[in-house]
Amino acid sequence: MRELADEGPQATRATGVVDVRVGTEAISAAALAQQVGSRSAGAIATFEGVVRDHHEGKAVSFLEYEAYVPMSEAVLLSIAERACRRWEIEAVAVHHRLGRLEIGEVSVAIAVSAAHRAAAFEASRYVIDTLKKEAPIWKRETGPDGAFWVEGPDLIEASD
Amino acid sequence: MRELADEGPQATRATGVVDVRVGTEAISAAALAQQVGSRSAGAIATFEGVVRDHHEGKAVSFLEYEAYVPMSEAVLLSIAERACRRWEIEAVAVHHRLGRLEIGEVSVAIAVSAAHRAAAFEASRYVIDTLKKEAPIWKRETGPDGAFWVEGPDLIEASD
Amino acid sequence: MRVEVLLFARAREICGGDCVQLQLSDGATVGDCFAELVAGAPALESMHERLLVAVNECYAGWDTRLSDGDVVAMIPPVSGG
Amino acid sequence: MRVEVLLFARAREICGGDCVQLQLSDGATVGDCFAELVAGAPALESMHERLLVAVNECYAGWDTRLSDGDVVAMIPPVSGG
Repeated sequence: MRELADEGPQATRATGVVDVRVGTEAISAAALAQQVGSRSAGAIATFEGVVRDHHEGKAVSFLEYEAYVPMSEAVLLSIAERACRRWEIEAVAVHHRLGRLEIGEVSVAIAVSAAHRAAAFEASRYVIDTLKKEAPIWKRETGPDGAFWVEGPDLIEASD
Repeated sequence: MRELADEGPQATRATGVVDVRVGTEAISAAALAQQVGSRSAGAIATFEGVVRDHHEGKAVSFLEYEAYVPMSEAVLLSIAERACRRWEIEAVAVHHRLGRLEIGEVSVAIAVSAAHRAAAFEASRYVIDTLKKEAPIWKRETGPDGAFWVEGPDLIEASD
Repeated sequence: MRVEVLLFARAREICGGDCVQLQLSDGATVGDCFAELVAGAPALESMHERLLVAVNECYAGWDTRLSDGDVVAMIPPVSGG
Repeated sequence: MRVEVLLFARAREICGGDCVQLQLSDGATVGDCFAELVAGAPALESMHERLLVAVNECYAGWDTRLSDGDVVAMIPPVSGG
């Protein structure tokens, strides 16, 4: 867990990467939105990735996430720092959950605050898009047809 | 208040425009995110507009929002319905708050759920961008320099 | 015919109230309605260029013809969000 | 020299464990390390094309030279989010 600051919603200024975490605890964008708020932030954009009941036309019963934890936290921190350099944002926070997740549970949560909304939207989109490409995190999905590793666009039957 | 459905986060399917409201009660994207969730939604994007302590280089102490309430609810409903037609989204909800708002308080909240994240991001951006152009809602800002009506890009001194 | 005119934000401030009942001739347009308002609140004329109008909660043009019982709204540049 | 190899997701499943200690010759590369792994788990060869590798928590290439005590990770196509 990297908690790089600890400022509440009414703090004078929460800036930069305020929280990056990859772990098994439940997560929510609402909690992160509180962390990125500040007196000078006029816009807060959030994103939640949620376990859904289908993928590539197959029914899904639940997902299991695993990660190379320290590297995935370092990669998320790097992505969040890049977002801070590319856009005029105030603060960014990102959490990814691991372990077995049921339908409707949140697997990834992102919040970005900025003076203006365009930067908040673009940076939060950047963080999730880049996380999906770079973070060493994997999902295994289980449904009526069995268990599958999700490897990028491919589903590969799991044998254990 | 237009509540067009009343399905919780674990409901089988919350679809279309689930809630549009313009009023004085406190609002949050977190509450709307709960409303738009469903078993088939893999992505929830939210946006909050927050009262910030500056605008166009001027310090701001507080804002007062007023609206043509029934028309603004009709306009928001129309915008939300257009978003449903333009993107493959599952559900959308939008609230706008009225009255005096202090720094850090949420003036507008939007949540959009979709199977895939691109649609959720684009539709929520569309809703806030279009709301700002079309909804008959006005803000008056008060700061150390006095009170000003915000008319599009212009600040015009208030006389009352 | 009789119409109700709703005034918002700075237009409300200039007119000193949020609602006016006006008596207009048959066939009057939104523009005629505005002229009648300006007769009672001359300072409103300066907002003409910036105002949009709605009739019965829908955006309308200055040449829209009004009917008895219509609700006309004067809409200054919006600033919600 | 001795390196620690971390295995994730399907690579872990194929190798039957999440961590292997390997003894490599001085000057060995990540590719040599992979060949040594395949010697113990031949089915892993089929993943070669798909795998990325990290050395000490940073993405690296197959020709990266290893040092004693390095931690090498085999990274199947990622699917976080």
